[in-house]
Amino acid sequence: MSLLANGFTIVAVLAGLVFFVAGTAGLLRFPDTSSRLHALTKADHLGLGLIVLGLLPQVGGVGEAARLLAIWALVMLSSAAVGPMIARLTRGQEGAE
Amino acid sequence: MQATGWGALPMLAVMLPVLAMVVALPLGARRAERLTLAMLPAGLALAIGTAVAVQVGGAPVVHLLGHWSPPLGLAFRADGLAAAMLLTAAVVIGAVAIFARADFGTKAGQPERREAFAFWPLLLAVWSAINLAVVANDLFTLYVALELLTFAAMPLVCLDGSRTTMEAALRYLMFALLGSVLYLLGVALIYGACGTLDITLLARMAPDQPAVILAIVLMTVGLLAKTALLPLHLWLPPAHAGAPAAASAVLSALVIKGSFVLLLRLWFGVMAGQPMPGAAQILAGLGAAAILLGSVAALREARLKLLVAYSTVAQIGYLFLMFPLLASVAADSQVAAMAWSGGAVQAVSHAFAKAAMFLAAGIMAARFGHDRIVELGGAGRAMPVTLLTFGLAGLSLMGVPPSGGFAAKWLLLSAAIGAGQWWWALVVLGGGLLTGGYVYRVLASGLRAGEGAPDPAPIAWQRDGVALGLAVISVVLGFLPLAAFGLVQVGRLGVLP
Amino acid sequence: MIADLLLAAAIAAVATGSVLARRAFTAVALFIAYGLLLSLAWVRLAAPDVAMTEAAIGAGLSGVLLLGAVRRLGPHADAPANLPPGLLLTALIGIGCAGVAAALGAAILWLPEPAPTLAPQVAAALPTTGLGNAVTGVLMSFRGLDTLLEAAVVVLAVIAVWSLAPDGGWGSAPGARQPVVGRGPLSLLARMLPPIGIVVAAHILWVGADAPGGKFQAAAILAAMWLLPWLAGLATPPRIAAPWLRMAVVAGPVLFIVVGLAGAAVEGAFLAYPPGWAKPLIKSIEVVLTASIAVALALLVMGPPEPDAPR
Amino acid sequence: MSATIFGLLGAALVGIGLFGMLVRVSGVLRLLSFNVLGGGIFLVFGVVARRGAGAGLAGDPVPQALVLTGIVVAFAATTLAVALLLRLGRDGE
Repeated sequence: MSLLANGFTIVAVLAGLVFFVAGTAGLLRFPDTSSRLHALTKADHLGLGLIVLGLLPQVGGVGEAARLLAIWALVMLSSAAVGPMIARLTRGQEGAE
Repeated sequence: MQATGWGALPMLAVMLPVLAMVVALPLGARRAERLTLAMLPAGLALAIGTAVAVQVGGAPVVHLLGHWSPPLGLAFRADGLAAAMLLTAAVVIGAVAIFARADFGTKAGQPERREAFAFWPLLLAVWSAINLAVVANDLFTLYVALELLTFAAMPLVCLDGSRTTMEAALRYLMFALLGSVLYLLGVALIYGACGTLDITLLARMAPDQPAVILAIVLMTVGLLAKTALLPLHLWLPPAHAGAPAAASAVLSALVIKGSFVLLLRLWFGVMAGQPMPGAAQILAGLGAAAILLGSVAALREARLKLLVAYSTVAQIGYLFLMFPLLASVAADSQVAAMAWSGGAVQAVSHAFAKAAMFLAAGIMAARFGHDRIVELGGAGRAMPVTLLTFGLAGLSLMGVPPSGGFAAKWLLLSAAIGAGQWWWALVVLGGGLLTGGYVYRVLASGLRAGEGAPDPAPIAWQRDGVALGLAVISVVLGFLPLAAFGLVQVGRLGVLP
Repeated sequence: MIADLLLAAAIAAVATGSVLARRAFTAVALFIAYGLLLSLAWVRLAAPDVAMTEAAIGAGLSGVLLLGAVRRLGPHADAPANLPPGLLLTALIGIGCAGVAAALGAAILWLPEPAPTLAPQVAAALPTTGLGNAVTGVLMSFRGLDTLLEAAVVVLAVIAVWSLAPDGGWGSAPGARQPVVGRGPLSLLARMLPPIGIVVAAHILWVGADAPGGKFQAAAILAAMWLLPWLAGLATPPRIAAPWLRMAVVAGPVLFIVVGLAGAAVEGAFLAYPPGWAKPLIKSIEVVLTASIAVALALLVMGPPEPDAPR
Repeated sequence: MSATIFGLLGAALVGIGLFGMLVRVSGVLRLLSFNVLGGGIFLVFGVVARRGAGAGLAGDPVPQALVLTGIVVAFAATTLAVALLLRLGRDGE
């Protein structure tokens, strides 16, 4: 059981890291702000999500699990709010008003 | 370290102004003014009590906060020098508070004004910070004290809200912040090397690790920037000259002394075991350059308040002449005692004289509507008390006997000869002549018959009174028998067993 | 080890970029990254309390403050106040700073071994306070004076910042009026986050007695929960003349000083807590102090009152 | 080991921040450099704390507590400087 759980953790966290690396590469290489944002938010959501998912079997109690999930939810919320704001700002001032 | 009786006196001298400063915010300008005035006698009584306790007991007064003793806890330690500074601060703050009522007072029913709202808590903050800076015995608490001093002094500089003073305030803030971080870096290194920040414990340890030496170098540079020793003085003239007169008095008399006292504690407390004669000669050399260049700048200055500010730059120089004298002789020798007293009396008498001078300059500037020295003609007839105040304070700064400035300079002179470093004696004498030059310029201009002598504006007699009072104190200090200066010798760190 | 090296290299790179950036906006963005990476370094140095404070204040609040300053200064942010030093002088300053860094590095490497420490003394004295978090014990008991003075510094900073108000606006609300963004994503965030943030702050404050966390961290989060609706134009700060606002800023420091003076009267030393009373007194001071510091931090970020702010 | 790495990093940050404070001329950038410098100094405190681990504590809590105080004080200083800069910028318009 613990072997299975550890294996799951390793696979999920590694997968999460891959998304982060891909997202970072995208952030650095993509030509314009919109596609960079796309790369960034995807990396955030999938990368962090997979890492949180992977860590869940390792936690000691319900409280810790809840905190991990809360972190994920907060990051989703803030990036959902910030992404469109940056997009709007870069589209120029006329779009923002 | 043991707590001693009467330790509550210096503790209250620090905490009551802090409490008053905090409470002043919700009270609003009018009640804050009254609270400040009510605090003055209490603060003076606490300072006198501390001085008496130190003098009578012949030992520093110690208060252990929360009963925790250093190195884990923090201590307040009021030695003779601290007691003298507490007294000086209480008197100067009191005089300035009375003086400032005309500018920053709020009449019944009048709405709160920005300047009045800010002035009183800032004055209380300066008071608590200077008291804290002389009695705190922990290097990090002293860092907080220095920041408190900066945060209170910076807004005082630009209280009038003009662009020029804002720029002066920004420059001052940048110098002060750089000074603070260098000091803080030194604190980190000293803790890393010694595991304590208590000055008395550090003095007993006599640390000589490279980290401590580097720390002292960094802290010295930082504190010099705050004390405005040449060449780190560039911020001082615009800041001290631009501030309202009451604020200038506090800035020149007290604020720069906080970092100076701390410097003394580092050099002759923490590093008492490692005399640094070479470095001390450099400091005194900078001091001599400050005396010379500051006085020359004052001689050439066209504006009265800038002249007084450059005079501060020069007088700060005298404070550093004690360093090589103390560093080159045995700590318990007669010469060391003379040099220490000379420096301490210089700090105290300069505080009274300079506060008086700035207040007098402020009265003149308010009356004339400008402070151009050549156009002060008629001042002697229209405002004789003000000009007398300026003259008396000038006598003390020059070091004419009998005055506090004379006592200070005579002690420094004798110590210089006693230590075999006669060249510093020449500096003291030459500086006195230059000081006489710029004081004479102002008096001569003021005594000329002026065609444009202004109509007497209604200025309260209290303003002239407190300014004159401060000038008289700076002179009367010279009448005290030398034994009275024994107070500042009590608890000198370098001579403790 | 390798992770530490990578982290240190990243921090140094971001710091260099921030200091040398051509545009002020870039510099601030890099500075925020610097603060966040630095808080990771604090985790590696086994100082979770500091890590939280650095992230919340060093990166978060400072970032908001500086970004706001860059936006409001506009082209002024990049405008030099005076002439930049010449190439030769710059090189000399660079050599000097490198010298300082090298001397400092050497001094740190040569610090005595074993390192002097107060950890055993703190551990021995901590039970008398009833607290479990050693850092909180130092802040509230052994070095309580520092914390008290720091609270006073924050009050003084509020007074000082307000004293810089332009003429004509005295008594009005602090800070420039923020444009109302209506139903955008910021507005959504400003509505959804504060309840969560307040719960988180209360939690951090409550566990701070025994676990990492405490009043500064909680206060910074609370301040952010007020600043967010303000930035979204949803909340107008009260006028600075409002008595309750001024009371809120000073309540914590006043309580702290009064408890300290009561200690002097009853126990004979400032900030001495009567036996058995240490923990409840410390907790009460911390709760009130958190609220005061939160209000003060938010007011400091908002800035002085402006004449064009709503009266 | 990590204490040594971050100790040297702290020293480097002090150098970088000091350079910025002395060389940059725009007020905001100078202020940023001040904060970079402050971060480096706090890191030195952190290294001192980490080296002093003992008695069941992962670090000496005294320097850690000093850093907490220092961060808040540095932030207050930054807000003061920003308020001044904004005031000067606004008058310049």
